[in-house]
Amino acid sequence: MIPDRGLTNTVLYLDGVSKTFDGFRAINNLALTLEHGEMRAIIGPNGAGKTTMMDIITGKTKPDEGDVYFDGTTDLTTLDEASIANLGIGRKFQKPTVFESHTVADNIRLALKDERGPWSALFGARNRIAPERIEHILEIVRLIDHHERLAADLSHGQKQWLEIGMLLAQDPKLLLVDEPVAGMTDAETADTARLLREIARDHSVVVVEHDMAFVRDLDCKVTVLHEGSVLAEGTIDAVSSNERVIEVYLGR
Amino acid sequence: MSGAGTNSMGRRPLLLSLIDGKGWIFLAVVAAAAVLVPLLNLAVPEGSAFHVPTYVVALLGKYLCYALLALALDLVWGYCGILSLGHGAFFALGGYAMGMYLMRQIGPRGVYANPLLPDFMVFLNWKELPWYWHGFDSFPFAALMVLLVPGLLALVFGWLAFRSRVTGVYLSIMTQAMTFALLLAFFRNDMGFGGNNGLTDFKDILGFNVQAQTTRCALFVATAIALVLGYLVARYMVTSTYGKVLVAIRDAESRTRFLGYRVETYKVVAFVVSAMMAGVAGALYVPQVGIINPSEFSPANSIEAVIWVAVGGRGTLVGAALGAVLVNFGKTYLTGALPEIWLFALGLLFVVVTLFLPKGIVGLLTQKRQQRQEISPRDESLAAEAGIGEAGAVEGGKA
Amino acid sequence: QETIKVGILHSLSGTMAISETTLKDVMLMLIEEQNKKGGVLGKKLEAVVVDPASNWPLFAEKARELITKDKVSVVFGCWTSVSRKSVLPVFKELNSILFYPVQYEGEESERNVFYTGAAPNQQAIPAVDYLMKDEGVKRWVLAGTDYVYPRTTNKILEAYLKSKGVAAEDIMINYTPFGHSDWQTIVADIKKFGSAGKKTAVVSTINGDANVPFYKELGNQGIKATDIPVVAFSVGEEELAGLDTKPLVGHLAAWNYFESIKTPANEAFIKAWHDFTKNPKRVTNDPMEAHYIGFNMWVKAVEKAKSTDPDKVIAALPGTKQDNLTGGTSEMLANHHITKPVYIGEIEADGQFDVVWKTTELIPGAAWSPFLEGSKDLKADWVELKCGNFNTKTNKCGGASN
Amino acid sequence: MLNVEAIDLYYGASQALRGVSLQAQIGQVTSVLGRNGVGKTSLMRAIVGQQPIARGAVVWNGENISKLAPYDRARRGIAVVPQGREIFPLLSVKENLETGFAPLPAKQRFVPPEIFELFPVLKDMLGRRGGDLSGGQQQQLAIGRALVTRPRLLVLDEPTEGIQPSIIKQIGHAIDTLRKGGQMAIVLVEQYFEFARDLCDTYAVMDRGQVVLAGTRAGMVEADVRQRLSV
Amino acid sequence: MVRLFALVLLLVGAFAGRPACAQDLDAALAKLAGASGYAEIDAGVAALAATGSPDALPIIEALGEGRLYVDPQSGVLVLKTADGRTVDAKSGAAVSANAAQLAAVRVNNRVRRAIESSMGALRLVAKDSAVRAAAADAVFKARDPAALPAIDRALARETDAGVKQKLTEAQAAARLMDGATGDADKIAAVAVVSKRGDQDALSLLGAAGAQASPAVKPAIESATATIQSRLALLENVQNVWYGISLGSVLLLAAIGLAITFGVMGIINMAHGEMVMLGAYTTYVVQEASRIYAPGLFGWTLPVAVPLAFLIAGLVGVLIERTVIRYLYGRPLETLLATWGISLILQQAVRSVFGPTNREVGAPSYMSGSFDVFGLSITYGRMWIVLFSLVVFLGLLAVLRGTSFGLKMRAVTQNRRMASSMGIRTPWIDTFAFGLGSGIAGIAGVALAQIDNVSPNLGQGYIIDSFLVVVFGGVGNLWGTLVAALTLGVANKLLEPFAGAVLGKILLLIFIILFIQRRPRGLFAQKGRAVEA
Ligand SMILES: Nc1ncnc2c1ncn2[C@@H]1O[C@H](COP(=O)(O)OP(=O)(O)OP(=O)(O)O)[C@@H](O)[C@H]1O
Ligand SMILES: Nc1ncnc2c1ncn2[C@@H]1O[C@H](COP(=O)(O)OP(=O)(O)OP(=O)(O)O)[C@@H](O)[C@H]1O
Ligand SMILES: [Mg+2]
Ligand SMILES: [Mg+2]
Repeated sequence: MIPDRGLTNTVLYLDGVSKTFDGFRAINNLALTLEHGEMRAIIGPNGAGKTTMMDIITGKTKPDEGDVYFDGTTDLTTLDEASIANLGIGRKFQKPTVFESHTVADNIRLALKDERGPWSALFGARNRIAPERIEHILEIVRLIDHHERLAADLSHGQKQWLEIGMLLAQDPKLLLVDEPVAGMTDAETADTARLLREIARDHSVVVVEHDMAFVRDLDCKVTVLHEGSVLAEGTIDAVSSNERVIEVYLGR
Repeated sequence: MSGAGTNSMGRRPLLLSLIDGKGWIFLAVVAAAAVLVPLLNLAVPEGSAFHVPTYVVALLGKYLCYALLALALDLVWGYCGILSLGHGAFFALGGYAMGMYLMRQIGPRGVYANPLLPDFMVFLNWKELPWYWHGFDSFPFAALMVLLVPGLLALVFGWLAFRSRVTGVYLSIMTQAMTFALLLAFFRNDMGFGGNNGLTDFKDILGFNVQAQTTRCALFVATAIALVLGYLVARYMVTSTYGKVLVAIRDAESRTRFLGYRVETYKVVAFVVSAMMAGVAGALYVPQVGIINPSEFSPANSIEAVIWVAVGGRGTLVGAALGAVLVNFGKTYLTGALPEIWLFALGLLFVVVTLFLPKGIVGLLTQKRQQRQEISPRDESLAAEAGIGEAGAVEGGKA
Repeated sequence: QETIKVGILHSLSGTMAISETTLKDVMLMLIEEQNKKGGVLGKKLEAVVVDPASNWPLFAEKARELITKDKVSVVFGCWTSVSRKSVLPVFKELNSILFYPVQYEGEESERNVFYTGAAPNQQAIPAVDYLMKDEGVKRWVLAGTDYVYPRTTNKILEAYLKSKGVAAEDIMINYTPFGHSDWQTIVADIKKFGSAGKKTAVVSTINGDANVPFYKELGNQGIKATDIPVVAFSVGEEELAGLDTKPLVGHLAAWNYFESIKTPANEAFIKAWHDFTKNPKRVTNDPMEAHYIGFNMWVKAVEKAKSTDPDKVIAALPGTKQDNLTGGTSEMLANHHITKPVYIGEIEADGQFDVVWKTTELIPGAAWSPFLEGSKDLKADWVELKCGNFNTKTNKCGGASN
Repeated sequence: MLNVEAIDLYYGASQALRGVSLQAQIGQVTSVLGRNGVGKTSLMRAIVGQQPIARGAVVWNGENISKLAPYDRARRGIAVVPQGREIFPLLSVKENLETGFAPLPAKQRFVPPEIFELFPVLKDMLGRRGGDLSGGQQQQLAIGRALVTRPRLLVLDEPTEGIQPSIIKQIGHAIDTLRKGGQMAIVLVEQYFEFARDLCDTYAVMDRGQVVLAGTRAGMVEADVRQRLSV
Repeated sequence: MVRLFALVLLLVGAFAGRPACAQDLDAALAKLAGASGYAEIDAGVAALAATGSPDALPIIEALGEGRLYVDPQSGVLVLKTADGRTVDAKSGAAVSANAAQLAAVRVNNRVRRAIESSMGALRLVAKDSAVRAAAADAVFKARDPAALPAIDRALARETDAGVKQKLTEAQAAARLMDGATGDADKIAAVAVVSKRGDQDALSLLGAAGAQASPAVKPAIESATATIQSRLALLENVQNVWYGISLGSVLLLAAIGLAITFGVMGIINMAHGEMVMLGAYTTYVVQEASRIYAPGLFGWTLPVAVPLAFLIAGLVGVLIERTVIRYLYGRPLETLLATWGISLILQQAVRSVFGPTNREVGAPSYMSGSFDVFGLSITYGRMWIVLFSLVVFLGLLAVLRGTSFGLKMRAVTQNRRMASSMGIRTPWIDTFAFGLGSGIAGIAGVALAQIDNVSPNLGQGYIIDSFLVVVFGGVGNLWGTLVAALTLGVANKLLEPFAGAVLGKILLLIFIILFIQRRPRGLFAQKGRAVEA
């Protein structure tokens, strides 16, 4: 089914999406739309399907049914990971995954927005990337002192930062950020919120977090997922006073 | 604090950024050999202490061919994590292409004096030259085939396998199956490649007698040049961003995809280039050893090539070449000096190298920079790459 | 003291070690014995052993090493045809001498090589003759490993059988890969082929390791020699040592030598062998005898030439005679093959062969087979014609330029 | 009680811990705080034996266990919830829990029902492969798995990472209960300051591989600590 | 031969009638003793059999077994009894003869055939019904019309239903070849033979068809067609069985590797050598039995199995303790080290046992074959199939039913964490590697029955083993089973069309293509857990 005209203005459009793993419904008739330039926080109990939803958007998992459209027209379910990434969808994983035998700087270098083909990598512009761009990003994620270290030698939290840096370097239209502040101190969390708000000015962002203070800092619309579908949607205050949300997620 | 990325590429002249310290040493050694060996063979009289006997020239030529094969293997294994247990197949195919050219050069000088058919065909009552033998009388054509045939096989095989995301041990064993299938196929006399006996009794190459001292020296020099070129190509590839992507693929293949890289094309390019290098190595090998036969396809040969790389130091290029030369020298020496027990010595060597030189010989030389702990995360990622990550479960959760 | 060096080029590891190691040992024994007799030309002989490890290019490399580095006067070595083919150019280039002790497919005669094993006419054809006449065999299975020796032998045999009036449907040809180990289907096929009402026999050119599982399967499927006899050209005492021969009694082999043949020379040889190896159970076999003959011929030729110079020795070798171990005198022919008696033996329960038939005279080895299209006009003669492949039609020495 | 005495720890040539000392009493919670990369995890690894130490000693109940392998420490009652979960991906949830039986005598080889009360989701997913769980579920599994071994020293490295708020609260209660049981010493690494503060009896703040601030909860000056934690 | 057979049968008749004539026996013995050449020996056997003397049978038997000698001085036949005494062939009285001087009476296939058939006929009336059945079978195959009277007589006396059936078939065979039998009888005979329906029946009908009258011909033709279609069907079933038995060999070879490689992740190139050690253990056990206890030969395999497990397992433990344990977390390096170890083991075995094949024999229960519904199944193969299944199930039980299996998997998935859970990782590693090696050793015992026992034994299986494990899906034991059987059956179904060589090539190509569809083997693990 092709989404109607009114939706061409959405950057992300999910409707009726379901995904079953060995009989377990991880995503259940999920609908979600994201406007251009919007930031959205997604919360929900462990196992609600937040990460799975990102998997579906980025092509890692194919949904059993449902529509997933990018930019209103591009059907993401037919594309593979690389094509989706090249459309301008970037992702930070819940468990930090970086290139362990590359230096921190090279991790950023590989993520920088540019041609992705082997020819350009061999002969083209990719070999002439200005170091300033890398430095700039490392500055932001506070890894500038570590740029020569191998990513493998970073601590857990440092890897989180590096992954955020890689996402920035990619400069995608749509950022999917899975638990960016896990393992960060409160001060860093606040910084990260600021950073994301800044990015959200000219990008679309989806953030998944369990840290309510952080979500509050983000100051955006919040969607609560539960058992694979949307339980509630609205401002942080609205959802956090929702009885069901308190029951399944926030606790009393 | 000099800031990030000052050593990035493109700021320095190409060649300088291309070759590191051990690379220079390597190039110097190969170049010196390319000049000195023929000189000492041809110009110094036989009695002299400095004379290099012709058989040593042939031997060194063979080692260099192996070194090129090892280099090719290191490109895909060391940098892209493709543990090919079938690289011998590309080597052998290159060898056969050259062998076919050499066969055709024999012309009517075969034992049956048949101007068109090689001896083994006459011998098995073949009446005409099979179609795939046509064209091999021309050197340019044969040379093209030396690159094309292994390249094409690598392209088809790689495209299939990488597109389907066959990785780790699955890929390794499939490459082994490939070379094994080729081994069986080339053994078949009906295939028209001389069966088990293969191609042999060569006379001329480009009009020169293959056995002449000067030809041998020329072949040696050609091999040295090919090795240097192979090194430069490989080195260029791995130091460019392309090489960094390869390493990224090796470490975390799916993460690379999420960055928008088409992993399969990257892999196919590396695989094809590597196969072509192996093909060239095989092509140079054949006139120097004088025979090409299906046993070159045997899985054990390919495994041995992997071992050269491991002994020398995986992911270092120079190490691969060094490993190939050293192991083969060891083999030559031991099979002569300790013919009855050399396998003990060689086997022990492999065990000792793994235990005490985890990063190979080159690793030993550059070790002080990166002493590593018992289990560092990078080792685990190697495990994942070998497909061992998933190797753990005898029964899946739902079994 | 100056010595004469003798190169020994047999695989001591890898797949061929099974067969070749014994040949290395017998050469060491022969050299030791010769030295006891005072050596050759007043000099002691010195063996130089290398291991080409069943690796064909390594054979060439080691041959080169033996000749140029170790400066051996002669090399005794090789087993498989491909190893011989691999070293051939080296011997030609460096002008040295190779003694090749194993039965092979023929179709070759080189100036630098002396073939002391059987040519097809010294093994295959007599064996088929025997089966046809004595056992009344009418239907034939030609089973072999897929390589040149079986291919050629079977081509020759096929032509020969057809010339004897055997119909095409009475010949079944089957090839298997090296080291083939699962013989169920093929043995069943043979059984089926053999139950057509006509007396059937199998002519086996199955090589090396594949024989053991083949015979084990024969035994298991209950194919007895009285039903379908198998005559083999590559199964000798050494191979039988690895088998329980009781179910195989009566199957045949054709060779030019059997350990069981009782002659004083053979008994002395066997005794010397047991003493040398300090193992009274070590068996002797045909290629060992070939080395025995070859070695003694070389000694005689060197003494005749009064030099180890290859050219002189090569010239002196044709015509050299040497008593073989089974009674009879073999002679080196102008085509560098030798004359040999042919024996057919039946396998006995103790792993030996019982000779059931033998040629009345020694058969001269033929380099070129009259049954093959390409070679029937060729002739090898290194004495008169100085050519290994002289074409009697065109009166030219083919491929002489090298 | 656990006594970490002036330990140094290296990764290859780079030093991650410099003379770090720490105490943890039975029946108390000791919180370790610090920014990213200051050495908290390294300290935990030193305690449980996953990383060898170069100098100093780890003493547990009077015994110097510095040289013992991790499994021997586990047999002395030390359990760990590592950072990054480290569950066995291809073992089912049930099997993951059962790995904790190894150091136990035969009659204790069962999963204590309290674990399922704390993390009901584990009970529903016993047959699912650990690696298929969501991040937060894995974290719950990791905690449950450590509890199966009936530890007397529980080392928790950022146990709340990725867990939903309601369960974090429950984990807080659970830690409190365990402490009150008086059988167990608990070392807690946590970035979530309030959580750590509310639970701990004593605390230590680390910076650049050293302990820069330590004391009891009563004597804690929150502003000082917060300052150490910000950049 | 036919002539001889007739003679023998005449004599079978004679048994009932008149007493044997002692002079005939003497003459026959003299003939045999004086024979030169196989033709004369052949004739001697015939004469001996023709005497019909009860003394003839042991003499013929002795000849068949090579125990009959001529004393060259006296020209008297002597035979060696089973317990090694030398006795006069005729009287059975002990004689003192110089063993070295005795000349054996020689036999070749021709004589052997004569012996067989004469004994076959003599045994048609033997006491033991199994012997009679075998004799009847031999007579069926000989299809000699001259035997008809003897068959008829034997039939009349026969009480055993099975033997009777066989005799009826033998009678039918003889009748079909008999010119004197009427068409109606022949058609009835065709029916009997057609019922038998096997390869022998087909060849009999083929031979009979050539000389049949027009009246009988259609019956023969239709019977031939029936049998042929039945056999064609049977052939497919037979091929599947061959495939299963090949599959079981592959399974045995691979199953140890499924642990060391599949579970532990060690690219164990020395796996084949563990199989080889098992095979050599069998050899040593059998050799010991040959020397010390020939009577216990049948027990050598049951003894060899645990012993092979122990020896290969111990060697495995040794290897693990000295080499492999330093390589965990570096799986690729295990390839290098184990390759080295495999070279060392090969050479070690070559040094100790020599480079040539060693003899491993088949105890009686491992040799021969039996028929089920026309399917010919050899005992050896059947036991190997069963054995491989037992080993498989046993291993499955160990891995699933004991905590050891769980620990082993935990250790390979995350060594550091497993250790922190209190699992003694070094022990688990050592035992797991020992177990895998031990099982490889067990496989060696079975493989010694069908293959060479030589230093190269292991090399022949290593490639196939890896292929099986990978094709089935690394780490999945059921996958290994299914893969082994699939590959075995596919191979055997391809072989009749493509031949052994091409068949194998096609199979390899098939595997390569198949893996494209299932990049992680037949029983692939899927989902997040795998990528984690
Ligand atoms: N491959 C799979 N096989 C079986 N179950 C799966 C698989 N992948 C995900 N699941 C299940 O689907 C559900 C959704 O998982 P998902 O990772 O999307 O949750 P989440 O919302 O991201 O949770 P968290 O907040 O803990 O990260 C979980 O219950 C998980 O166990
Ligand atoms: N395996 C390793 N190899 C080399 N260096 C490492 C390794 N692990 C950690 N380091 C380094 O040691 C230092 C301390 O790391 P550690 O993991 O202990 O930090 P942490 O306090 O736990 O940080 P986080 O809050 O991010 O988890 C860091 O600088 C890190 O880069
Ligand atoms: Mg998640
Ligand atoms: Mg940490």
